[in-house]
Amino acid sequence: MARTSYPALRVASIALLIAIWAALVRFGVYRFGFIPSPWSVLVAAAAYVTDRDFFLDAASSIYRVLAAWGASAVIGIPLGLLIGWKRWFSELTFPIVELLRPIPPIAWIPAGILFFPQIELSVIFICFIGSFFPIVLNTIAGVKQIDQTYFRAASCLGANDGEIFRDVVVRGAMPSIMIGLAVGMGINWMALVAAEMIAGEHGLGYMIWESYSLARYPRIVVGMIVIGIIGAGMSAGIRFFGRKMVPWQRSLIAS
Amino acid sequence: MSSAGLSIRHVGKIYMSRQGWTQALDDCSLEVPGRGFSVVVGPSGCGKTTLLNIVAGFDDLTQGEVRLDGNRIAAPGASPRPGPDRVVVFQHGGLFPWMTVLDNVCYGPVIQKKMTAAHAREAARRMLASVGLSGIETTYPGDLSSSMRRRAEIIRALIGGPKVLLMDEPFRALDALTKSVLHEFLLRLYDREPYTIFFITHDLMEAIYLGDSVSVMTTRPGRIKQVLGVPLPRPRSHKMLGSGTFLKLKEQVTEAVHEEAVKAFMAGERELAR
Amino acid sequence: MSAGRVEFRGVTKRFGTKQVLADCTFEFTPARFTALIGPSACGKTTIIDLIAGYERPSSGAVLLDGKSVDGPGWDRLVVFQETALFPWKSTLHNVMFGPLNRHAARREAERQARAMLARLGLEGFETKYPHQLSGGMQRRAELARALVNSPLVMLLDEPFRGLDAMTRELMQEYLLRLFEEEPVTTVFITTEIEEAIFLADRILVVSNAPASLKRVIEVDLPRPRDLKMLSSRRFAEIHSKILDLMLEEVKKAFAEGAGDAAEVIESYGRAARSQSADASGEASRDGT
Amino acid sequence: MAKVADRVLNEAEASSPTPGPRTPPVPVSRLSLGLRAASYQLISIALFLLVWWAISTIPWAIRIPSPIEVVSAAARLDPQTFLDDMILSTWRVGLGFVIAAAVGIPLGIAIGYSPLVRDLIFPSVELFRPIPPIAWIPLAILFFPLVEGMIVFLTFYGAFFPIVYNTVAGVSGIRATYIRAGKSLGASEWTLFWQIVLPAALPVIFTGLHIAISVAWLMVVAGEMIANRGGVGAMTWQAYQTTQYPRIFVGMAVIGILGYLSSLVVRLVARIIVRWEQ
Repeated sequence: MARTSYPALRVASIALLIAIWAALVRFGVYRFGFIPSPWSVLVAAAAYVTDRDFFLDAASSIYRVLAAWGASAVIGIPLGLLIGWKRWFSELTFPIVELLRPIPPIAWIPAGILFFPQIELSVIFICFIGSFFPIVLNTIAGVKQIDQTYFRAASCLGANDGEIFRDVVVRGAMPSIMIGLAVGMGINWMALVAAEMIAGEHGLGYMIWESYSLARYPRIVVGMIVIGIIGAGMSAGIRFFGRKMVPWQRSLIAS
Repeated sequence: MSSAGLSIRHVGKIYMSRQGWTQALDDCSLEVPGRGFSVVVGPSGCGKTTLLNIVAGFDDLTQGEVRLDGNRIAAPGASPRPGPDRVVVFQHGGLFPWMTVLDNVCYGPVIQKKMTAAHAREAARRMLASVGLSGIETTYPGDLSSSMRRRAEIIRALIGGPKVLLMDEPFRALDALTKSVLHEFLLRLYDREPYTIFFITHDLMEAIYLGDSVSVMTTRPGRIKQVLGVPLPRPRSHKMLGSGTFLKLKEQVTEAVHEEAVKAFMAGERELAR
Repeated sequence: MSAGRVEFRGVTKRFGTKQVLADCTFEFTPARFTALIGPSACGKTTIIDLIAGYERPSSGAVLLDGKSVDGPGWDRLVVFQETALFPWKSTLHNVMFGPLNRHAARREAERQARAMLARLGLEGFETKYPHQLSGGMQRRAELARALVNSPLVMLLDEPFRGLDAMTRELMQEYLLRLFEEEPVTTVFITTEIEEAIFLADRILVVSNAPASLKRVIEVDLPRPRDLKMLSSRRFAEIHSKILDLMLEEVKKAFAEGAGDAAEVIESYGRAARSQSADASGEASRDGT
Repeated sequence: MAKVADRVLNEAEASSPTPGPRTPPVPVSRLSLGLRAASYQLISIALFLLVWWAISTIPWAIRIPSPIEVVSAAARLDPQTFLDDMILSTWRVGLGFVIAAAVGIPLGIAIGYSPLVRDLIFPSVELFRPIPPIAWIPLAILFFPLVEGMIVFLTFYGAFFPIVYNTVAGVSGIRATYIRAGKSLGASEWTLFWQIVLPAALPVIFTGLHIAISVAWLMVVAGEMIANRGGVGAMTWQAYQTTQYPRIFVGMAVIGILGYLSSLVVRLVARIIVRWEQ
């Protein structure tokens, strides 16, 4: 397939998108009249990012996401490694993982609020559920796909179980763990926005919902864009970190 | 009885699965004398690799026994463990992709606590240099050519001084030129210091060119059909590939193996047709 | 029987600034089996791509029966390195694909396809998908998919690579039999010297990148051939001649600074040198 | 089967030089292997229920109703409204998912196939990617006059991106040799597309559909909780609001089961259509 590319088109593409948005709103096609225009969003953005609330919201959202992500990594990675490595452990615990996995993190919102009387903890819990499963499942897959040759090579060079775990299981699963962490972060943001909308106080998701309630519509779009930018930044950070962690496999975490 | 070398006696192996039984090996006997180079050839799926896995301790046997330098290392019920006295060079390469070449080579000595990390590094560097592999110590295996990877893996296997080197079709899937480079490499190492080598392949030329003896295995259940001595002198050189002795031997081995190969091939097709 | 003559007239091929083929002039004679042999990644595959019409020469001309090749066509069919059977079609439908594209009647296409599969020993496998076949069967099915179109030229790009030595040997016998029954112009790429001699009438030894013709070697072993010939004196002579030529190539690559070639030189060089001196030298170095 | 084994063992007896104890292979039947796996699963689930129950009895742990309360709450539900909720949610997911597939697959194919379309459309699509679909809820409420439209839009939007991305990956990742082989064998552009490009991309497209259906369920739950107008998401949320806590868990279980079943359907369809893969 030809790998021709049209760089000018890419710029045009984004310009066109904004132009269509502006036109739809300007001429009020169908119900686009209710949607804020690009210009009003720009004005609202200028006001919001210089506001103290912006830093408060952003900081509390980032804090919640990082806490949940960290917790699910700390619990999920060892759990996944053990499930992938030891058959008896897998047979004992994996059915539970399978049982809970189909429940989307959003469905945990009422339960989360019930479990933890503090809003803060329940939001973090809901985010935790979001990233926990991708991390566990990718870690398991990572261990399972390690070629048996490496286990054999280690054992015939004299490694015991602990050393095999350290030098083969953990390191062999690392590329897949990194993917799990990246995917988990994405779902984390999704769960966060839902949890903050429904249950939160402060935070960017809450801000979006509050702007809706207070009919400050352009702010909704500002909030969406801010979430997008922070989320993309964090994903880039994880990819960077991932490349550092798996220097032997350069292209793996490219996307 | 307590002579040096690897001794495989009447080894049998039955696999069990949900479908039932498969007999992979049946009464397999083979002697690899100390510092000898023995090659086993046979069609794919004949159980060569099973035999090697039993010797290495990756698999257990259901009959017979395996002795190394007179000590029994595998017998039915006595579940063997892989150990640094029998190091394997793997079919698809067994260097850890997540470790640099130097860390790979040091891995055995460090893990066995034979040397300190610093010592091991020094020894590994020296060993790599002695075979013309200096300059790649901090490289990851994925960034090396396939020939360099194989050589580094052989060095990793040899650095701890194993009692026997087990080579499981190590040059499979390499192109002809790379293969002949590696043949010279292995022969030169062997000429310098003969190790006990148990080598498995399905490449007949390779078998004759490298080995002191070539054992032909039957198709499943695997059994040793014939053992042929290779009277070519050492050091070997690729000029010998055209010698009368070589050609004569090649004809003999080809004949013995071809029959088995056709049998295995037909069996394989029949199995697929079901 | 003169159809299927492929000519290269001063063909040069560049990808960007990298020259892959340099001034190639040779021809593939009708109904003859020609093997191309050379170091890996030396540009052999480009020669196939040019004949098949996937690439166009940067200068010079590739001619089929006097007409310039423009674009792929069923008169020049390729059997690829890794199998290119369509995994989503059954064996039969893979083989029928070509005839159907030429608007053959479905019945007729099926009849031809079944006959061709039978000829290659694949009766009973018509409804199987490629992944249900063994490696050797996949290669045969792919041969069938090409041969059913009765192409003027068969292009085989290391078709048996990755098969184990014994299956490979059997595949070579299959190919020989097919060729000897119905000779068509065949271009066969390989890195295995033995394979080239066993199969071909002529061997073109290709020099390292940029590829050009280094030497043509006529293989005068009689046909029909059999495995016994692999151990004949004549075979060994041709073998060592080609090996020497190829080593020369690798040496040249070394002079140009290619990394992997250094290894070849080194090991061959040392093998030739006195072993004892080498060994003692190493021993003293190890001792320190 | 047994006969072969006997023979083998007899021969082993006769020829083995080993003086040590020999353990003849213990036959493992299919049944006992199956039982073993099943028993582990049962133990696993029992363990889970036990821990759940234990937590529910500890006063200072998190507040959670016991499994028994949840089961009895499920039994006390009005079957008609319960069924209506399930059907409504499934309908919303299904509709959004089908629209997403109908739009996303052709778009993905166009982006993957033509560099022109790719450069014209893909940058804009990329721009939307980092914004979590849930953040669209307020705008969706503004835009759609009816709750129904808003929820279906959300499921559509959630399912859309995985479908587009995987279709693009599937189409642009086709091995070049398939295209080359097709061209050599005389395929027209039309044949090339329908008989080579599309089937080659199908497995990856189905991966996208599989991801999409679970995102669609996530979106429907979020939409229903906020809109509070019917569906299992709303039912779960109302259970919380009316402090009927055990019902929350009934709702979660139902969402889980429906989500699981619908992804099973996608997988089944995939197995029927992509029947050439193992």
